[in-house]
This record gives sequence, C-alpha cells and structure tokens, in this order.
Amino acid sequence: EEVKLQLKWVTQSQFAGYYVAKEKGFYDEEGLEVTIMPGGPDISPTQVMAGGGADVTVDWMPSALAAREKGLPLVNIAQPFKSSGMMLTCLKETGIAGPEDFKGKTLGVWFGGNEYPFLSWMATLGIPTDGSEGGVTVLKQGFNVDPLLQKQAACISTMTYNEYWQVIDAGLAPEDLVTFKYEDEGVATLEDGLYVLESNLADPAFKEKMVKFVRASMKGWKYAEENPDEAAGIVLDNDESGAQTEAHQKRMMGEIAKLTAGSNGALDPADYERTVKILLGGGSDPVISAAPTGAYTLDITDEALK
Amino acid sequence: MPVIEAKDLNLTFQTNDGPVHALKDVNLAIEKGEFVSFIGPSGCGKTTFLRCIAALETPTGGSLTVNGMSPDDARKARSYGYVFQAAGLYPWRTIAGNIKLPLEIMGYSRAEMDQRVEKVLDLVDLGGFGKKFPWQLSGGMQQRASIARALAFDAEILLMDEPFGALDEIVRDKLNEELLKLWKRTEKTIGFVTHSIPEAVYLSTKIVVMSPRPGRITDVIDSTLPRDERPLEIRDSAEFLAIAHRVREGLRAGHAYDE
Amino acid sequence: MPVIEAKDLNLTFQTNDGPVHALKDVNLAIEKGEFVSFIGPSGCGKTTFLRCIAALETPTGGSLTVNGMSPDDARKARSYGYVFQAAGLYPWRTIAGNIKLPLEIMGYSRAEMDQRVEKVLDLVDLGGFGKKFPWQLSGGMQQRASIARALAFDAEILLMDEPFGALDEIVRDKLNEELLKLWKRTEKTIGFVTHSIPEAVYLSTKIVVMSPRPGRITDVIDSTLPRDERPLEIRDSAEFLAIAHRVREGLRAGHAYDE
Amino acid sequence: MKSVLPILTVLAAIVVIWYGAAVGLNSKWTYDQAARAGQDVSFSQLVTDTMTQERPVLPAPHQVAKGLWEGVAGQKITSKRSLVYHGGVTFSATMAGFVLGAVAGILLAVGIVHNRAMDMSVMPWAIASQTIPILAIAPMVIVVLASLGIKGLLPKAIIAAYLSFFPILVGMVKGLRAPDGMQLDLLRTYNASGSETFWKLRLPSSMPYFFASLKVGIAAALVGTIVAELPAGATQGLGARLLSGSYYGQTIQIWAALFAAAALAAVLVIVVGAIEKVVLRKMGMAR
Amino acid sequence: MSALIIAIVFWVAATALNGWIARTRPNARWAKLFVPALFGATLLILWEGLVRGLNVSPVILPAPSAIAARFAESTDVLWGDFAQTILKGALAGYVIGCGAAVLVAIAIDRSPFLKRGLLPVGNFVAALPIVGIAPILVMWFGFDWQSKAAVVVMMVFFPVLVNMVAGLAATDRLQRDLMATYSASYSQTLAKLRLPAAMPFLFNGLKIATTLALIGAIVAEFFGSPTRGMGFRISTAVGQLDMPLVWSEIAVAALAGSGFFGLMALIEKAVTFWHPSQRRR
Ligand SMILES: Nc1ncnc2c1ncn2[C@@H]1O[C@H](COP(=O)(O)OP(=O)(O)OP(=O)(O)O)[C@@H](O)[C@H]1O
Ligand SMILES: Nc1ncnc2c1ncn2[C@@H]1O[C@H](COP(=O)(O)OP(=O)(O)OP(=O)(O)O)[C@@H](O)[C@H]1O
Ligand SMILES: Cc1ncc(C[n+]2csc(CCO)c2C)c(N)n1
Ligand SMILES: [Mg+2]
Ligand SMILES: [Mg+2]
Repeated sequence: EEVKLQLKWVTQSQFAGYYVAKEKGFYDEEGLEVTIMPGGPDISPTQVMAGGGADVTVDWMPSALAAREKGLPLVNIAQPFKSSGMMLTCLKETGIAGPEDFKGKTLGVWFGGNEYPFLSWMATLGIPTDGSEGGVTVLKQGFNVDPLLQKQAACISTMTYNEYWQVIDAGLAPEDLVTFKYEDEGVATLEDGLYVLESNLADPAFKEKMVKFVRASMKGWKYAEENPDEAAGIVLDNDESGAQTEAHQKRMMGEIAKLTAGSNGALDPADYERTVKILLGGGSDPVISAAPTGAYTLDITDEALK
Repeated sequence: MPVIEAKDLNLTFQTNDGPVHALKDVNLAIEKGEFVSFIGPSGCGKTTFLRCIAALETPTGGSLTVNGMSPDDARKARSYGYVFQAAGLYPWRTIAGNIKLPLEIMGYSRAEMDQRVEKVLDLVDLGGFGKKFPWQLSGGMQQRASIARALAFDAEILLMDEPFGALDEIVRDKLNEELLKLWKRTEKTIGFVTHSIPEAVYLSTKIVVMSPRPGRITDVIDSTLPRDERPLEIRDSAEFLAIAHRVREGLRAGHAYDE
Repeated sequence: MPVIEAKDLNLTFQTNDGPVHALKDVNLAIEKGEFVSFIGPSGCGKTTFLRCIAALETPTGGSLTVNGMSPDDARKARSYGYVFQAAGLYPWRTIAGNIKLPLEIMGYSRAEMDQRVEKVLDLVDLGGFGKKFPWQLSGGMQQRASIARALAFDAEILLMDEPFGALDEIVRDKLNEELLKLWKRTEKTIGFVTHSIPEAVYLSTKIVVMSPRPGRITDVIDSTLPRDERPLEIRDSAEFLAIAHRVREGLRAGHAYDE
Repeated sequence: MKSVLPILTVLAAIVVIWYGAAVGLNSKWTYDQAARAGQDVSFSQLVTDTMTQERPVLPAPHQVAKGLWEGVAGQKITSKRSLVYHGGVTFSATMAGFVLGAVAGILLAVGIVHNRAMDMSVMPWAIASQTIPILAIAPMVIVVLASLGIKGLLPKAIIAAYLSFFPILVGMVKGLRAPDGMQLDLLRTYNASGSETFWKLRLPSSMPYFFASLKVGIAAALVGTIVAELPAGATQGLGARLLSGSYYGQTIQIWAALFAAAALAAVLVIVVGAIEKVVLRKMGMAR
Repeated sequence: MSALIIAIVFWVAATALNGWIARTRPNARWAKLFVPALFGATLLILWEGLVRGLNVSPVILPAPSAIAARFAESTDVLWGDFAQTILKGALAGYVIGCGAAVLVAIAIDRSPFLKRGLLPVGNFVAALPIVGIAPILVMWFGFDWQSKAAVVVMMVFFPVLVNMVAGLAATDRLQRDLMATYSASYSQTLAKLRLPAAMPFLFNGLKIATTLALIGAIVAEFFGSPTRGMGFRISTAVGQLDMPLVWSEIAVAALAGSGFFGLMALIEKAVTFWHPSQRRR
C-alpha cells in the first residue's frame, strides 16, 4: 500500500520520526510503501493536499484550521508534537526585557501560514501590528536569522530546535539574547501534527492505511527520541540537497525530542481547545472566526495505539 | 490583346508632408514581344510604374492588366523577372547562391540550377565570382549579379529598372547586344528603364518618355529602326539620330531648367 | 608638391576563396586643383583606389600621401568630401537631416547649416524634398541627396564615386556644368569615377584609364581642352573626339572580350 | 587568446574591490562582537577577522573559491555535496526547458509574423503571461502537474520554458520583420510562398536578433529552473543548494552555489555565442 | 460539464470571429483593441468553464468570477501593494538597471579591451540567478523597496546589455565609412550613427526588461519585505489559501506589465519609425 507524506519543511531532524520509520523498516512491517516529500518555503502543504498531491501532511494546527475555514476540510489524525518550539529571540542591547518593550520595535515574523501564532499573541497583548501608533513594525522575515545579526530587526521568530542555534552558532552568546517562548507566554499553539482530507476518512480502507501509518510513525518517533544520534544520521542520509551538517542535525534532534516527549501520538483535546481559543482571540482580525467542528479525530490514534 | 495595358492609371503616395502624385493618368499598351524603354527625369515615376506592373505597388486609380489578368495574378503566375534599381543581393548568400534563389523557389533540379548559374554568370562576365559574397564585389559587379539573377529563369516578361546604370560603355554595349539576342531568341516582352538616350533608342521598339510632378507620359515613340538586325553601328545612322533627337527634346521638356 | 601621390601602390583582399589583387603597382600624382577622372571596366579597382585615398582601405604595399600626409592624417584633417557609389543615407534622418550630418559634425552654426542645406538642395534640384525620408525618394533622388551631402561643406579635395550614375542625360549635363563651376570657383582637387567617356573627357584635366585583374593603370591622359571655358558644345569638337577615342581604345583594351 | 589579459585585468580589479567590500561590510559584525566582549579591534585584527567569518555578510573571494573548490573537486561527482552533481541536475532541466521555450517562442513568432489574427491577439497575452510572478505560480504548477503524475525533470523544464520563450518571441518577431522592402519585393516577384519567404529571407535576416535573444533566453531558462527547484521539494539542483544554504545561513555555500549557477549560465551563453560566430561566418555575415 | 461545453463552443466561435476580423479589417482602430480583447475574453471564459465543468477546487485554481469579486472588494489593498512594489521597487530598478546596461554597453563597445574583459565577466555576474541574489540583496539593502530595486537592476541588466551591444554593432560598412570620411569623433559617431542604429535592438531589450522588472520586484519580496507589497501579499495569501486574492494580485501585475510594455512599444514606434519592421503594416 502506498502512502505519500508531504512535509512542512525541508529534510531535517524536525521530521526524524518519519525517516527513521522508513529506514528502520517500521513502514515495511505494516506493509506500507511511504514516499516522503520534503517541503520548503514555497510549498504550502495545504495546497498540495488540495491538489491531491499527498495522502497525509505535516502541518501546524493554526494553518490547518485556517485552511478548514477556507473550505479545505483538513482533519488532524495524530499529534506527535506535544509542545511548541516557537519563540521570539531578541537582542538584549535593544533594551527589550519583556513583551511590554515591543512597542515601537521591529519584529521579524514568518508568513505563509506561520504568522497566526504571532498575530494571536500580539492581539492578546493588545499591540497593533498594522504599523499604527504604539504598535510594532512587522517584517516578513526571510529564510534565515540574518535580520537579527544585521540588526535589521530587534527580534526575530526562531524555533528552539533550529534558528535559535543558528544565532548562537553565528557567534552571539545566550547572554546577549532575550527569548520569549510561546509556550511560556501562554500562547502556544499545536505544531507538527498529521492531517488528512476529511473526504478520504470516509473510506474505511484509507482509514485502515492511516492507522498503520500512524502506528509505524510513532514507533519511529519513539525510536528517534531514544537514539537521537542515529536518527540524525538517518536524516542526513535522506537529505538530497547535501546541505545539512551533522552537528546541527544532532542538536536539532535533541531539541525535537523535548517537544515530542510528552506525546504518544494521540491529540490531547485540551491542547486542541487551548489552540482554538488562542486563535479565536486574535483581536479584530482573528485567524478563525468560529470554533471549528470535526477538525480532529481520535479514531486513528485510538486504533493505532491499542 | 496587349500584354500590359494601363488605363488612366494614377498613384498617389501619402507622406508625412503631404501626398505625392507619382503617376497621373497614365495610358499605355504594350504588345507581346515588344521592347519598351522608359526614360524620364529622376523622380518622374518610372520605377513606380514598373512596380505597379509587378504588383509591388497598388495604383490608387485607373486600371492595369498584365497578360489580361490583374498584376497580382500575373505575379502569382510568375509571368515576369524583375531587375531592381539597386542590386539587392542577400548578404548571407554567395553570388551563385543569390542567383540560385529564384531557381530554388521555382523548383528547378539541382543539376539544372548549377548549369543555369554557370551560364548566366558567364553572360554577365562574372565567371569565377560565384563563390564570393556580395560585399566582396564592386558596385558594377553586384549590379551584373542582379541581372544574372533575373535572367536565370524563363519569364515571359522582363522588367528591368536601370540595369546597366553602373556599367561602363564597353560592358554596356556588350550587354546591350546580349540582351537583344536574348530578346529575339525568346520573344520576351521587355520593360526597360534607362537614363541613356542612345541605349533606349538602340534597344527599343517603343520609347516612353515621362515627365515629373506629377509623373505622366509625355511622348510615346515607336521606333522605325529594323527589328531584327541592329548592329552597334546603327547608332550612327540618321534615322537613329532623329529618334534620339525626339527623345532628347521630350526629356528636356520635362525638366524644370528650361522653363 | 602633388596633392595626392601614389607610388607602387598595391592592395590585395583576402577572401574565402583566395586573394584578390585589387590594385597592382599603381603610380599616380595629382596636383592641386586638378580634376581627375577614373574610368575602367567594372571591378578594376576604381572604388578601391578612391577608398585608399580616403583612408577607408589600407594598402598592402607601396606608399600613398595626401596633402603630404598619410591618408589617415588627411582624413583626420577633414581634407576631403566623399560621394559613395551607393547613396548611403541614414534612414532615421530626413533628407535635410542627412545633409546636415557633416555640418553638425564639423560644428557649423544652426543658421549656416540651414542656409547651406537650402543651397545644395537647390543645386541638385531637390528643393522641397528636405523633409522627406530617404525611402520616400526615387533612386536618382537619393543619389542626388548624397551628392548634396558631400557638397554642403568645404573640403579641399572632393572624391566622387560614380555620382551621376543614376541620372539622366539632361540632369547629368546640368550637374556637370554646376560641378565645373564649383571646381573653378573653389579650386578644389577632384577625383571622379565615371563610366561615361564623354563625361570624363568633358570634365577632366586628367583621365586615368584602369584595367582589371589585377587592377592597374593602363593610361593617363592629360586633357588638351581649355581649362577655363568648356561650353557643352565643346563635346562636338575634334579635339574632344580625339581624346574620347583614346579613352575608348584604352578601355576596350582592358576588356576580355577583345582578346 | 587576446582576451586573456583583459579578462584577468577586469577580474583582478573585481577581486580587489571585492576584498575591500568584504572588509567594509563584514566589519560591523566584528565591531559588534568586540563591543559585546568589551574589546578594541586593531586594523590588522579587523582585516583578518572580516576574511575568516563563518557567516559573513559578504564572504571574501578566497572563501568562495574554497567553497567552490570543495563543492567541485572535493567530492565525488555523484555525491550529494558535489556542485557538479547539482549543476548537472540543473543543467539537464535548463536544456530541456530552453529547447521547449525556444521552440515555443520561435513557433509563436512565426505565427505572429504570418498571421494577422495571431499578431493582434497573441502578443498582448504573451506579455501579460510574463508579468505573472513565476515564483508565485510555480508551486501551483508543480502541484497540479504532480497530481497529473508529471514529476521530475518535466515540471522544472516547463517553468524554465515559460521564462525563456518570451525573450525569444520578442526578438524573433522583430528579427523576422527586419528584411527591408526591397528584399521582400524580390521574393514577391518570384511569387515565393510564405514558407519560402520564411526560410530564404526572414530567417536568415533575423539571425542577429535570433542569437541575441537565444542568449537572453538560455540565461532565463536557467533562472526558471532554479526557481522551479525551490518548490519542487528543494531536493536537488543548484536551486535547492541555494535555498538550503540560505536557510541555514551558510553564506559561503550560497555564494558557491551562486557562482556555480552563474558559471553555468556564462558557459551556456558563451556556447550560444560560439555557435553564433560559426553560423554568421558561414553565412558571410560576420564582420 | 455543460459549462465546459459552452466555453469550448464560445472559444471556437470567437477564434473564427477573430480570424475573420483580422482578415477583413486589419487596420481598423477598433479591431486592434477588439481582437485581443475578444481573445482574452475567450481565455477567461474557457478558464471559467474548465474550473466549473471539472469542479476544480477553488484552493487550487479559483474561477475568474471569484477573482473579479475579490478584486473589487480589495482595491485599496491592491493599490497599496501596487505602489510599494511597482511604483517604488520595479520602476526605480528599471530606470537604474536599463540606464546602467546602456552605459556599460557603450563602454564595452568603445573599448575592445573592456569588450574582451568585461563582457564575459559581465555575462557571468548578470547570470547570477535572482533567487540566489535576492536574499543577499535583502541582507545588504534592507527590507524595504530599495532591495527590490536592486534585484530589478540585476534582472534587467543582462537583456538590455546584450541587446544594446548587438545594436551598437548593427551598422553597415557604408554607414561607418561615411562617418570616417567626416573624421567624426567617437562621440559624434556614437550620437549620430551608432545610437540611432542601435535603437531597434535597445527597445527589444527594454521591452523584455519591463516584464522582468515586475517579476523581479515581486519575487524579491518573497525573501523578506515589509508587510505590504504584491509579493508579500501573494506569499501570505497562498499560505492562507486565499487564492482569489493571489490571482487578483497577479491580475494587477498582468495589467501593470502589459501597460508598461505597451508604453515602451509606443515609444519604440515613435523612435524607430524608420526601421523596416515598423514601416510596413
Ligand atoms: N571587401 C572586399 N573583399 C574582397 N574583395 C573585394 C572587396 N572590395 C572589393 N573587392 C574586389 O576588388 C576588385 C575591385 O573592386 P572595386 O570596388 O574597386 O571595383 P570598381 O572599379 O569600383 O568597379 P565598379 O565600377 O563595378 O564599381 C573587385 O574584383 C572586387 O571583387
Ligand atoms: N514609398 C514612397 N513613399 C512616398 N513617396 C514615394 C515613395 N516611392 C516613391 N515616391 C515618390 O514618387 C515619385 C516617383 O518615384 P520613382 O521611384 O518612381 O521615380 P523614378 O522615375 O524611378 O526616378 P529615378 O530615375 O530617380 O529612379 C518620387 O517623387 C518619389 O519621391
Ligand atoms: C518562509 C519561512 N517560513 C518558515 C520558516 C521557519 N521554519 C523553519 S522550520 C519551521 C517549522 C515548520 O515545520 C518553520 C516555521 C522560515 N525559515 N521561512
Ligand atoms: Mg527609379
Ligand atoms: Mg566601384
């Protein structure tokens, strides 16, 4: 049986579980032939799903829920990531010590479906982001951490497992930085979950296939958590661009393990409710306008983890 | 039935500073096998008239038939060969290649082509220059190449716009004789623009004198010279000189200087 | 000191199918104020020789001086005006604009330019055509425009490559007279290529007869006609005919037909 | 070989300016770091530091050269870290796209020159098509093609073709219309057909325009391929190299990939130029 | 399905009508506008028919009618993006890039040394792909329109350079000889012969550059931008699956690009009226 998995981003340890499951033969054991398609800044996983290019995709919940409202009924079938790795990393020298100091500063934000958590947070703080008086200047941040290094922005978005370490690698000491984890600020939304199209779920055969897929993938994740160095090596082998370095991937794997640690793959409805609440609280322009229904199912994980 | 017949032909060009009346009320009939020369001051419409016959220009008034058809149908029937006032050789083709051009289009066989190219190159005294490119030839040589190009295929009508303008007397005499021979042998109808009065008189059965602004025909002279035998010496005969005189007078009348 | 002096001048073109010996051992001296005609069969090197004088072509052997300088220095000193065999008008300029071109380059004032353009346009009988573009003129009119362009400024030496080739007898006679007048008035030195024997004899103080393959000088005839007074009727004088005869003989000798 | 000295001179000038710029642009970081550490920097320290940074704003020429060297010669060419390997991937898609684009551009130009209805209707929309930001629709194209089962080289080639057909179209329309009236009249007197006029007159006289637009077109095809390599999964090819380098802030890797791409483009343009020389000489049009 | 059939029928009919108009009244002023308009309408109707007939998801490709509706309701957003991306980024870059290319082409043409040295190196530098240089230029010139202009400069430079160099070489021997006989200085020959003769080629480059300038300015915004601009809007809207907005922006780009191209074509017509390609017709 074939399964096509669309990743949210390029091949890296963030997706180690799937690569491990593939290399370690966990998918084979279930009789699955899984094709892993790396993503990138120009790939919108939701669009690939809409185009029928993949069976299942890794996406963030805010973006998946927004797509659902736009008429693309994505359903969360599993949630390997328990906590959020997103944060805002600021230069201490800009004088930022707490969220109240953001006003008047320039902040780098990822767009393309990744901006929702930030916008919700700012709405909670009551800080305008449209360039009006007393607000922040938002920059659409590119791929990397240069805006911070070049001091084009006071803060930039980073992930605990990736960009933060790039800043450190570039030569800034942790003491030079101030970080705000979304998790700590109480605005964490669910990240890397597995999503499929609602219409496909009506098909029992497909459901069956997903059960196998989730089961094998979680096996992969747990293996990766326990053997981070080996997992990073597997990721490296699967990187066709040859750009990844071993040190970086190993460290990333270590950080990722912290995020997946609390999850057996099943979505905790409480986390879901929290995410929805944050997204609904997005001030005048909330990410979603009404609490969605049917945006997740526990059927798959219930079956898989039996 | 005349091969070429113009009735009240008019042609006006629209230009940035007003219309130019290039042909006005031109009436002319040319019978099959005639050799007609056009002579007249520069800018009087000779080229324009030839271009109308060749369907390269559309008259703005009057009627014109070629072989009883519209000029455009005659063109499509490949009724004529045309020698332009400027050589107009394609720079990317050798001299031989330029001469082959019409032959290729008209679908001659390769062997036939080579043989014809050879023949016409010799005719215009360019033997051995076939492989050169146009810009490697002198002005007169280019002009001869363009004559060769028009002679390479067999058209009933031959339209020649000052073909011998850039040639010296001796070559000119020789080519005049060759042209007459060709004309007699093939019984082509020839329309020939020239500035040389002796040339016009020597070659033609009919001489059309034109005058400018607006371009019109002022005199049509039917030659009384024998049609079959015209040695070069005929140019010293009284008859010849009389015709030449009439042409000269017509020409002079068309010029502003005398007014 | 001669204005133009060629000693053992040689020029060979390298072409795709072997070298062409365009000029071989040419020796010639032209004094100030002379009117020298070059006549010879097509392809004998007349244009090439004129181009060497104008420093547009570099001889491959021998020496050539113009005004005692190298041709290139003479060119830089703007010693001559050149009329090319083809009109070569710039299509993006009107006729008046084309004639103004050398004047602009040589820095004439605007008023002076307009006045000169007016004058030379009239001289070549193109008054009223200044605003037209080159492609709106007939072949002969374009050639006259290019003559006007060379006459518009004052150069000591005038090099003319078949300037009157595309003109009829009447205009030609008129321009011949005008040219002689200009020459007498300004005492220019003129190098003039022509194919017309009468024209060469009528105009020149010296006639250079050339012959092709390789291009060389076969005869240099000093005219015995009076220098100051040359009415058109002089062409019927015995003296004139004698010179013309000698030129014709020289020319004929240069052609292959008689061999 | 007359051109070696000029090229070396220009290159030398560029390298000197480049080193200067590297010191200038990278110094901010050096000073910032020193300030954070509470130190002073001497000029010599500044120079050495600006040339050895790991993520310089502008890497020094020797750093790029080293990156290139390692990418080209330091790996087996089948290795995923080899620039030759990635260059090969990009090259094949570029060529496929260029051929597609050139054929499309030339065919459309021929149609426009010969058919009034096409002339009046196609051109405005060909222009409009080019204003669509390719990077915006490339992902959609890739997605749609993938759902149709078309994958691998072809989607990239289609995007490359999309970018390269336009300069070729514009140039060829101009070139095919370049023959002057008298040259066309000559063929009219022979009653030459449209195709004969095309082969014997329009095409030969369009050659200078043709080659100028091929050069632009092949460079555009390369850009198109690289653009297409981003959403194609960013896995292989110089585009993927650029992107991942960019993503991980590996400036030197970006520059090495950039130079490899530019070198590839330059080689392609030079090849077209060489063909142009040969063809024009054969046609007697070279000066 | 019937929507699709209607669209195809319309397509066939419109093509026939266009062919007929083009044959019978090719020179009428209205025909010059009507024919391309009808052609465009055909494309749009075919598109609408395809989307409806084949039930294409609006997330993949929205119907023209949906795009038009979105366009109408977001005109102020579209205008703001237009001003940011095209009026500031693209236009500034176009002027600087084309100007630089013309000057470099002249410099290259002037000096054989530069021609041999700079042209290959210039080819090389200009062939740097935008997706590679855009992030670097954003790093150097900041997030605002200046970095977009810089990207545009690099995009338009090469096509204009290549065409201009070809154009400066496009004089014939007689034309050059004439200048030599006047002993015209270099600058005189340039002004009076080489530049006019180069114009048909230059405009070729300038026309291609118009669309490149738009692409460059928009694409550069993908690599970092303030929160306005056409590229910014497109990339965020894709993420939000707001495809009608994406296509509205694309429509703005297409309109602006066609207008820009048309403007250059008009100027070309006025400047190179003498060229055979402009004279006939
Ligand atoms: N650029 C060139 N390359 C090669 N051969 C050339 C070139 N220019 C002229 N020739 C050759 O040199 C010879 C002399 O040419 P030139 O133009 O001087 O003749 P000409 O006397 O002016 O003839 P015409 O009266 O026909 O103009 C010819 O045989 C010609 O083929
Ligand atoms: N394309 C054109 N546009 C405008 N006017 C033109 C055009 N072609 C020719 N004319 C004008 O028409 C008139 C006749 O030109 P034509 O070429 O027929 O003269 P011609 O008798 O052949 O002269 P020549 O002996 O000088 O070649 C001239 O006044 C010319 O200016
Ligand atoms: C345009 C753009 N979007 C997102 C990221 C950052 N990023 C890298 S991994 C990741 C989490 C997704 O799995 C995110 C958001 C970026 N650098 N550039
Ligand atoms: Mg004429
Ligand atoms: Mg000559």
